[in-house]
Amino acid sequence: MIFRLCVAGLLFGVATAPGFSQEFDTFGRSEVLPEPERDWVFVDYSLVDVADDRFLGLIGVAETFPTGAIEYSSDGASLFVVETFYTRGNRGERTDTLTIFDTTTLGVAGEIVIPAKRALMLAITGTLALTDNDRFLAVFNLTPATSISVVDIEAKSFVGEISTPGCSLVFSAGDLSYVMICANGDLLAVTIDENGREVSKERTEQFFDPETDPIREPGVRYGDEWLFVSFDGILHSVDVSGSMPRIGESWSLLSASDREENWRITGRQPLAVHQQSGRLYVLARQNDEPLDDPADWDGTEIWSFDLASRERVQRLEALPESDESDAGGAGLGSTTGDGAANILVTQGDEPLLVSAAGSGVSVRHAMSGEYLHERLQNAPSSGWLSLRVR
Amino acid sequence: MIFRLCVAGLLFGVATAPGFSQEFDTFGRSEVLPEPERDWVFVDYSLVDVADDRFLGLIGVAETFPTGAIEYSSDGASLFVVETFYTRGNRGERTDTLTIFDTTTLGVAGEIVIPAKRALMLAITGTLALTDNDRFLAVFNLTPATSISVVDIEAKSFVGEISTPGCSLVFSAGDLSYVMICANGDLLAVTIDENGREVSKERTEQFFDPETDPIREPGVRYGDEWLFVSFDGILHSVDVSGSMPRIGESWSLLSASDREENWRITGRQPLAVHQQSGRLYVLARQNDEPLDDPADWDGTEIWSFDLASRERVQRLEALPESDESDAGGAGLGSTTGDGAANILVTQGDEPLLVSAAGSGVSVRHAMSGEYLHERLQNAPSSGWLSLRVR
Amino acid sequence: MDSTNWFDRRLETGARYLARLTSRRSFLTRLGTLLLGGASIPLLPLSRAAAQAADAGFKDPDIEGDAGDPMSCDYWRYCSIDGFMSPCCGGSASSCPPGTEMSTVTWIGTCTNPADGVDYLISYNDCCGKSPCGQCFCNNNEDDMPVYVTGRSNNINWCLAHSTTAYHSTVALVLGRADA
Amino acid sequence: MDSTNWFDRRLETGARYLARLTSRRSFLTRLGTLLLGGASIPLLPLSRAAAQAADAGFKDPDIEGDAGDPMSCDYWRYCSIDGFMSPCCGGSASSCPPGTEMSTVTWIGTCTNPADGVDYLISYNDCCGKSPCGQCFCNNNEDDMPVYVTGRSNNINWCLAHSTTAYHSTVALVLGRADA
Repeated sequence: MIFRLCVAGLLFGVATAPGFSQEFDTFGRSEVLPEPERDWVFVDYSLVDVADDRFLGLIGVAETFPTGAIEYSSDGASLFVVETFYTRGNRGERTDTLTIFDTTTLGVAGEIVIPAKRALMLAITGTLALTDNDRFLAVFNLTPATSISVVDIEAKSFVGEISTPGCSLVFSAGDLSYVMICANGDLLAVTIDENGREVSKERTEQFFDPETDPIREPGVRYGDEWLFVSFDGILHSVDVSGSMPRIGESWSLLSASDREENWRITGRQPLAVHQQSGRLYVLARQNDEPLDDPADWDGTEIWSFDLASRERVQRLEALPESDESDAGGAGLGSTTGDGAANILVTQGDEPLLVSAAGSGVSVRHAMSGEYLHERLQNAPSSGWLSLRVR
Repeated sequence: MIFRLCVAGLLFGVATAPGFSQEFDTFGRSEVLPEPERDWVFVDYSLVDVADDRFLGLIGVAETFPTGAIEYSSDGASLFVVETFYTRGNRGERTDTLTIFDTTTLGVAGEIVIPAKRALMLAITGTLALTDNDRFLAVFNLTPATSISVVDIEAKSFVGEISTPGCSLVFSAGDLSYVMICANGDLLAVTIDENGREVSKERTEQFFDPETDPIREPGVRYGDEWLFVSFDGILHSVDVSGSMPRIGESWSLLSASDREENWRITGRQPLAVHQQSGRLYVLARQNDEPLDDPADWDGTEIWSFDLASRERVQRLEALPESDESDAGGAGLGSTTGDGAANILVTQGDEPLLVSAAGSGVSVRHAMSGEYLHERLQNAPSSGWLSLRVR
Repeated sequence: MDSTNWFDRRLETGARYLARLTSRRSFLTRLGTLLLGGASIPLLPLSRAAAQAADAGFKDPDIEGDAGDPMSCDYWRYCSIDGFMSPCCGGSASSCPPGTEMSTVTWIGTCTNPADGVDYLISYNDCCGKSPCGQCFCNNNEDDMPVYVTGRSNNINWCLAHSTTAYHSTVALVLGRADA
Repeated sequence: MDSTNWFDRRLETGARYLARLTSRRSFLTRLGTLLLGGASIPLLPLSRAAAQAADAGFKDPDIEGDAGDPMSCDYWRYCSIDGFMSPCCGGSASSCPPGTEMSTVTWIGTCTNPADGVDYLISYNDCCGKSPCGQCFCNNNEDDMPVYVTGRSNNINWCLAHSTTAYHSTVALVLGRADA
């Protein structure tokens, strides 16, 4: 009490003293994010302006490492993350929520409790999917039975669970459907009605052969298509514009001579697409033997392809020259750390190519490959990359 | 279903096949801890047999870094930790508990909900205190008003809160009292009745002068005394055997020539006592200027004193010679990492001196200073040290 | 700590054991048909029932021994492990540390025992109910499959079927011969 | 993640900025009597009321400027900080990052502004309500006191008076001249 009065007195004393130049600060101010820009990228849960090398804020999730992807409504006004809680930290009663975040503060704006079944796993693509009309969000469940929980974003309520035996991960496929990947290489088309309730589940013909060459989890969207890369470097595509997924022609990202030189497609997040130009960016590295888990091996090069012509149009070193000393350094957990583990391309007329490895996040002009920032100074050193503005 | 049957069939098929030497494993076995030994030491929440270099188990706390000390009943049969939870990870409703752990599994055996006021801070000594008769456990609260919450261990219930204005941290002082450290350098004696309810609060004469030379938080018990070291290397003691704490004579751990050579007492956990021999172990290092926060500076030497004669009887290098290359390496967080941050001595006839730094945990025969293990292989590389058996 | 942070732990740990360079295809040709043959079969991972069947397994009293050091990431049973090795955490290669419970569902791999040159089916059960052990992280990915082949993926918290999904460590149970 | 894990973060962070070697005694002789003079006064840290008084503070339009880089641990205001610097986290030296709330209680230090050589009182308010920012950890301990001198200690989670005690980052507000 006396202490408080003393300090207050001190402050008022200062306030009236003339002749000094230092400005005094006001208490309690917090920043608010302006309108988002195309160059804003999430590195895990940290929002970074990769053009200006500026850390903008952290999503107010309780966990620090993303196990569920961040989903945005297409108008960019809502942000969703799935979270898991226990009444006693890691024991007690479990509650899973779809948490809605305010996009100007990245703070919690609301939550929808969903069945406590969300998949607890490392892969973060396909753990949740918002329909293209922003209305229904599906969460992938693994108990280990597989299913999806559908949430009505408009009504802010859980609609129901759809059992999806043998099929995992979930990707948006238009306004009222999702596709999932089945263990036997089929896709599962899940259709819902205008209230989010199950209408049908139908398997496609085989999308890939899991016995000879399985696809990797981190698919990327290109217009109406989802693109996946196989362990052996084959690009698979599926068009989801129709009522049933239409499987496209697959083709190899690796030429005969690439294969002779033992190039592999690698990285945690090996694919990125610039929608407007139809350019696909991929992470690649050389390794004598096929890799058991390509996700653990950073790409030492970033290749870009013209998706229309299937020609490789660019070939870049994954690490800036100034960082060669970092080669073999600390990677993200079990990654090799000698290249890039994650890549992303911002959209619009002047796309930026963002790549992340243990040693830092690099930013380049996507078209020229020229560096804008060899290493961001104000960003986490690595992490899963996702776009604030699609 | 079919899959399961197939695997089961496969297994039974194997089970009857003759002619191979590999033993098959049974499902579901978990280890149970035997009777504790004197050489068992907690490194943070990990229990390690430091004599045999064996990791024994982890306390089942939800958090991984200790913010509250571990308390044991003197019979070693009960283990207590204070925990803080939120209904939504780091948001929502807060619940603080005194959690009781089973000593054979280190798993949760029970909990007592206490006021959600426990001090959230780095210092871990003085955050909780069990009376010498094992009956009443006090938790230090900081909201920022200071108080203690008293829990009846026998009745497994919260008794009440005792306001302790101006005084912080809590140490056991017999069967029915605690001492606390006040900001002005006094001690506060808190006496409770046989039901754990407040009887009296009384301040002692000044224990130390916070204006000229404050004491550091991590006190150690030596018989009926608590020992604290000041920033300037003065050892302060207080005898808690009587109804009121009796302040002892203070003396300098640093000789005139030590002071000339700019030795300082440092480390996160700078003091340890072997009860039987009355030996005090301290961490020391040289630094030209007095240190703002000695906790951040590892001790480069371990000194031991005979508490009766106040003579320094031993002087050891804190880091094993084999680890000189680690000097200046990664310390525990903001510590310097060029020595030991924490020390502890096991009790009994053949005490071991345990020291922890960023580079690893070392174990020596406390009396000879001879290494038993220059670096434990099966222990966390560093952490707060506490005894399983007092 | 939120239990989902075990991923964090697995990632943040300093120890980095890289995937072996053996071909994943070998496993698939061996067991692929069995696991992936059916078109619309729910591919549940090894269930408790199946795991318990292992309890009935033949125990040869004249075992040649389990070659190698169970606290080393190179130990033969760990060819497809991804986690903290149980023997470093107060357990053994086949038992969980004190106070943790073995996951009833899991992923399985096939490893060659150098002692007899034979391939064995290994069940990598997670030990559940406590925070990550933090000792001896080991990430070998031989035969690891994407998560949509659920019972063949080590990138899943296999404590998912427990009342607490907190991941602590991992054991490697020898179930039987892979060629039987 | 349990909010108390912010300690963990502070400890685990790779960045290590060590305490400056200036004497802590200078501060104590300056402000010690005021803070520690009374025998049995509850030593509450700077309260909201006091902090808000700073809002009424005189603003000189002709400021010489705040010398240095607020994103550097060497920035003059940070002489007694212990945490993630707010400007690296989406805030500024005097404002919290988006979605976080400034702690109403705090610890105060005294730092010398190299621009005018004057000592200023600095309020190190924690920004509360989100997980640790993880950027630009800075641990300068000039004049830091043990936790029993509560209002002078930076080893406390000063979000403790908030509905959520989650620690995110720290600002350094200039309150006034220390010699006034």
